[in-house]
Amino acid sequence: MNFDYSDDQKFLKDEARKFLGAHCGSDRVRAVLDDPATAYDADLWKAVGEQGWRGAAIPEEFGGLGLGHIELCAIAEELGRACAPLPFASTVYFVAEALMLYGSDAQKVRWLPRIAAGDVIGAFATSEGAGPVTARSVRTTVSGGKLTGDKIPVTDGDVADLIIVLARDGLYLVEKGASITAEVLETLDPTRSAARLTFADAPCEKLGSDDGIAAMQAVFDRAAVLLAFEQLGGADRCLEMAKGYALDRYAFGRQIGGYQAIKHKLADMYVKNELARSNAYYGAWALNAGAAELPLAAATARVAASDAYWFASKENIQTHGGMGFTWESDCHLYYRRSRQLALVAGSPAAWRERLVGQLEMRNAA
Amino acid sequence: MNFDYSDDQKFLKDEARKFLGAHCGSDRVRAVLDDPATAYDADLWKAVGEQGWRGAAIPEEFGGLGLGHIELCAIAEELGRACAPLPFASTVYFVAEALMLYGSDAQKVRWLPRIAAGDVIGAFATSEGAGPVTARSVRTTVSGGKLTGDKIPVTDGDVADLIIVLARDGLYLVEKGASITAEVLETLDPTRSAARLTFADAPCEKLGSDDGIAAMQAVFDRAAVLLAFEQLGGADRCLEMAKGYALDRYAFGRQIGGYQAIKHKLADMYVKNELARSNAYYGAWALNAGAAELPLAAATARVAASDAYWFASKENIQTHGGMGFTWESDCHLYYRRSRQLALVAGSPAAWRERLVGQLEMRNAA
Amino acid sequence: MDFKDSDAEATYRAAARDWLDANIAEHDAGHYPDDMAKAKAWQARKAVGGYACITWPQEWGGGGGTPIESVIFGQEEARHAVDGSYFTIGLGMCVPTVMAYADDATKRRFVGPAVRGDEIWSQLFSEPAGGSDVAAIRTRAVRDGDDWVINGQKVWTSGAHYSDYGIVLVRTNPDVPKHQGLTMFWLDLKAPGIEIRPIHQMSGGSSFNEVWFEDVRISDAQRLGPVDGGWKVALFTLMNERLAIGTSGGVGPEDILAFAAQANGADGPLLKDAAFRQTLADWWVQSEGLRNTRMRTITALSKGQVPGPESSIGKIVAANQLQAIGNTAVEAGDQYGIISDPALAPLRGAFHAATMWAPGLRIAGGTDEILKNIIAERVLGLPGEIRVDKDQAFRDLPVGA
Amino acid sequence: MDFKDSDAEATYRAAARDWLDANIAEHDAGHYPDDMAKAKAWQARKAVGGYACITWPQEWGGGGGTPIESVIFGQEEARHAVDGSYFTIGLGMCVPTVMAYADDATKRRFVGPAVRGDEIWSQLFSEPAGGSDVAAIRTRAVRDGDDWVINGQKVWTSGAHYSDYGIVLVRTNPDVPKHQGLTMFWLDLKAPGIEIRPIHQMSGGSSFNEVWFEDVRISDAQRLGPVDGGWKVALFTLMNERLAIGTSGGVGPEDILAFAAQANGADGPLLKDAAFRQTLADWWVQSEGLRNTRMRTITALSKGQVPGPESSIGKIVAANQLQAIGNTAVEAGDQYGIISDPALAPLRGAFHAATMWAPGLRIAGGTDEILKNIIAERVLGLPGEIRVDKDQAFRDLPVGA
Repeated sequence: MNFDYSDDQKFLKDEARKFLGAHCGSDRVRAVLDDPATAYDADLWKAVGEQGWRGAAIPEEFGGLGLGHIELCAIAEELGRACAPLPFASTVYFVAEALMLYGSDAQKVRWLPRIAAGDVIGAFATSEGAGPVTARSVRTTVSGGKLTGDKIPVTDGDVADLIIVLARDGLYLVEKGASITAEVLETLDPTRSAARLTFADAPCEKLGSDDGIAAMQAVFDRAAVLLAFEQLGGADRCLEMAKGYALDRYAFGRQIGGYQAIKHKLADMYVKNELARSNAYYGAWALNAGAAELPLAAATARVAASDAYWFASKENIQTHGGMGFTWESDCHLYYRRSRQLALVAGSPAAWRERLVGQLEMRNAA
Repeated sequence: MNFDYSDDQKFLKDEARKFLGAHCGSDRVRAVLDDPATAYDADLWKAVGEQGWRGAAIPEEFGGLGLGHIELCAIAEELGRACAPLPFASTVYFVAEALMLYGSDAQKVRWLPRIAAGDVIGAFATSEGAGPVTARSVRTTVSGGKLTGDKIPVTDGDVADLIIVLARDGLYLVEKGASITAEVLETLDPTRSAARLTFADAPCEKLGSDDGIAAMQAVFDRAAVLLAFEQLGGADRCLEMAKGYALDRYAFGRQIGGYQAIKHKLADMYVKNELARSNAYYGAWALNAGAAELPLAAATARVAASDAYWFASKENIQTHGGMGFTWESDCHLYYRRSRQLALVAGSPAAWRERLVGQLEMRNAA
Repeated sequence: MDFKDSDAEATYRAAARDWLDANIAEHDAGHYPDDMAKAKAWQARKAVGGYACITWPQEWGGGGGTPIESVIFGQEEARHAVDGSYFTIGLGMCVPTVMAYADDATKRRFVGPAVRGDEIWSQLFSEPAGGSDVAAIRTRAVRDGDDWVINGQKVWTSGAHYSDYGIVLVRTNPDVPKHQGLTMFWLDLKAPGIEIRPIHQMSGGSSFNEVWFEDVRISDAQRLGPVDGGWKVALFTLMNERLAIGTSGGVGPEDILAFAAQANGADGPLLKDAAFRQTLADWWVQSEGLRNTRMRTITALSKGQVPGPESSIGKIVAANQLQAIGNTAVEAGDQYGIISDPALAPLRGAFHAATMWAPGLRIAGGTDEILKNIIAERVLGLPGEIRVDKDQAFRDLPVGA
Repeated sequence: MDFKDSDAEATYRAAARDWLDANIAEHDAGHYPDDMAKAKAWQARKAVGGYACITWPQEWGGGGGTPIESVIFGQEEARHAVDGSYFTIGLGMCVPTVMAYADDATKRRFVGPAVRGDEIWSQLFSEPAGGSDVAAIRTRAVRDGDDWVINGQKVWTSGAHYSDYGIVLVRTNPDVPKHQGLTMFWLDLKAPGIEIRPIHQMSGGSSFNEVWFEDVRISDAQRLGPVDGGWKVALFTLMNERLAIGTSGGVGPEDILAFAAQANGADGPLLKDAAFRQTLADWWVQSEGLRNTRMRTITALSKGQVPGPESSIGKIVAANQLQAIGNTAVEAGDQYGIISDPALAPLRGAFHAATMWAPGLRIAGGTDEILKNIIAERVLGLPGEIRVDKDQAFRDLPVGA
């Protein structure tokens, strides 16, 4: 038994941290934040591509590194920690995973190597408006190989080359093209791009089975584990920032970190982060091992990580006091990202509901 | 506008506190706690009767003092503070209120003076098992003037002279008698008595309309406000105990009340108690004024008071540390009572649900 | 427990209502949160009617009324969409300090124009190194003949960019313990050497400013209270702050109730979701609790009592609730919830704005943690924090990196 | 991240399982929480098999195994209903301290019988005046020739009423700061002058005791560590406490899940109530988080690392969850929820018992507040509390009323 990263994985993770430390300082995140015309950091995206991270979990036969999902989790943790302004999740956790799960050999051969090589940005388009995505909420249809519908929001939809779209009768691959209109959306996290995509008879290709909702959920389960590591990385960074400030800042002649209100706030953060880490590890095991426990483990990891990141990001601001409320402080980058990550694969409430549903199914079995 | 007790009411309240200070120390509460054969403190019940408190809100024409419900609220607050081991709530908040609300003149003339005089203990029997009381959960029936059913738990059911029973087609008055079997129940709060009552063709008399659930709820609304004051009194006493201990107890050479963890815990208690007090006052106004806002105000008061008392009673134990966990400490008397009061008119969750239902009705109107 | 006005109160309310009906119409009703000219005109009109600074003596331009009359007028005025927030700090905190500590000539010069809304005042206490620790002030004033020369920086100064005057707390003696070396002055915010820079908040806007002092010269006649006796003056100002605290603004239970009635849950409207209902009930209970607590405060005011630090509970509860309500509505949107565009987000983005603003509300005017300390110490009588800085000279105190 | 045993681990597990199957059957399986004789017999049998104190050297009666083997055996043993709680404190904390600080003769006398379950040990540190503040010990030991004479009172002593021996921390010098005047001894709990009185808990039972010392005479040979050097010995003991911390016992998410599937809500089974489901999910996430954190701890153990104060998180989370789960199930009963009679209450009253026991669990072995301090200071490196008692003589420290 070894419930930890292996030494090789730790090395990879350390290298990723060093790389992002050098290439993804908060100035880079802010550059995307401050410029509404910039969807992501293109230079960083290219540099990350050169590291091969996008293909970490893609088999070598499809152009990836074939390392496995634990390695991808390690990378995700560091990307989350750096608050990287990249379409990494859309491309790798959603689209590449969907292709590996449901793609025909031809589809895999066509797309996975290009994703691994960095030539393709992906997006996963499921929502059509406010509220959870359900069989009833999906109005997008396919007729004669053409897809028509209105998806909002689609994370990275404005910059995506390949969009996997949920229609009434399944998932479809749609390539960027003239039959798609993109409208960029104003969101709580401008460091990540989102768009409304309107498809008007867009040429498409079926991906997997006719049960689109089930397929979407299977992709979400996989993405949830990977997102949980991004959330965990972000939450850990918030704790680190809060701790640093609590040691540096003096009030009434003492470090504020010496006051129990701050000490216990940070202890609460630590507890939530450690529970989230442990649950994320279990999710990583389930994902990597292809275990039947994945849906329950993914829900557990996602709920824990969403809770930890929300708490850490908001109490990090509180620990910083007035300074934490300024634009110039990095605190709000993490607060914003915590909202983006908590919602991009469905809300925490929806995942809690799914978690209990899984327990019911397990007990009924 | 005067959103406070009047000077007369304050005087009454002060007198009640003095009286209970002299006649209802924790030794009296413990005497009931420690003796399973004792349902309530009979001497105190008699003494309280001599104060006329049971008739505070009963009109003079029916033998009461005719003071009003604000005065009864003031008394309730002190009874809660003293953790009084008495069938006061059952008799006064439930049964007398039900009679005043639904009784015929004959029923009022017959029973209210005897309640005010202290000759009668009442009980309000609605529950027939685990879970909220609903139209579906009631199986008790009346046929030919005889009531048959199984009520569990009935607070003070073992010592009641007059029981108001919820049957399928309304509320009924049932007098103590041979057709009723009482089995005393073991509960979380042995300072308050509860029983399972089995009615086998018990002679009964209809009270009010055929809509028993609506009538029960109307009684609960009135009782909820009065119970909120008992809860508030208990919660305030817990804060006082916690504060006293925090000032007396030293750890690491300092009063534990000087540590922020304790300071903020007690500040949180104070905030909850003050919100509960303000909401209880509003409920008292609605009850006393016969305002249409009563159902919403009662739900608001009850939820706030249940929350405040639970928090205060459990964190009072925590503040006391190991000492608070001993039988000899009074902390657990309040912890137990907080559970009894939170459930006796339906659970906090049920009241939250009712509160939102009231908001929906208000908005639909 | 009675919500009804007394006869005198009812008479006052009726008169106020009549006056408002007559004057609001003329004045141009409607919502104008960012129109200072209209706000000033309305304040001037109120002064004429005796409704500006209702509790102040008439000789100073006030209404000579009671606290409860002030509350009644406030309730009636709130039925119309007028914005008095430009004057809250000046009339609630600064000018009362001037009235208490300045000489007659100064009072005659400033009080009237402030009451009439002609001149707006700011309070300049906070500094980068002293947020919660207000007395940790480093801005220096050095005596030069009959003048003082000020250098340093203030921060979190609400409304400095549109204010005319301010009261400023500065350090005049760094060689004594920190509370003993402070002095209060009033000053002209247009004076040479003062630079006002807006602070860009994480929520996007700029309600607050940094104010920089570079060799700002003021007369000793502008001093409020004794040299090195400013802390007592500041406490007087801050005591008035508590009375000036209003509601949080932003979204509340009623807003999310209305939203939930039409928002999609997984299985019908969000309002039918039992989990949402439980949470909504708790918010309602909190909000009603605060509303009813204000009723109790007004009752105390009407009896001539001065509300104490109890009112600190309001902001703790309201700010945390604002953050929870904002975020709950955001999360209720599921994926869509991330969209903050007012054209697409519910209630024109108000829940999203609340999510971004609430972190500031939990800090401004006393953090959650400071307010709990105030309740614990001043209401409950628990021991104060151990003060390592009490007896040391200010210049010897440890400071952060 | 791998849950699979290594080959060596799998072999060990198979052997342990075979041994358990063979020996449990003979021993009399089944639940016997209050049968000390059976518990002792089982401990003796484990000692013969090399499964008592698996990580201890074989020369001291241990198994000479690895921490991971100890965990594996624990997992396998947990599949059978045996109760080792009588030995937890002795073998987890007291005897290791004896092994570290006593002379060879003493070790030879006591270690073997303890491993075999013949003799049970208690730890006597806590006092009425020193709960969280362990070092605030007032029980005095005064030197008398080759002996010491002990007077005072200990409290919260688990299992003292069935124990044979104990280690006791006493004050030998009140004239120096409090951590410097303590000394540790082992002693016979049957010695004259020792009186053991059970503490009646609010939950009804009596797991703990008060232990009174009246002129209890012990030999200086029973001293563990230097005179006035007992605090360092106590820290050694307490470090082992962390490793001995188990799960909370009591009810957990699985229990309330099973309960909710059949409990009445207002509108069908409680498990179908959306509000309950949200809360249940959070409990599940916490419990799984703790379970998986233990996996990480075991991994660290298996690599030869010593788990640090991180393990403090377990009790904070578990104790508060226990209180919440207990009370939620109680409240779910609505009026009926008050009934605690095991014949009527769900799960034979386990939720009610949890509600009454959890307040104690939040205090025993370090309160929530102390554990958060430990995390903040020892894990996160935040400053310690200001210690007014550090440099004062113990006898001059302020004490409560």
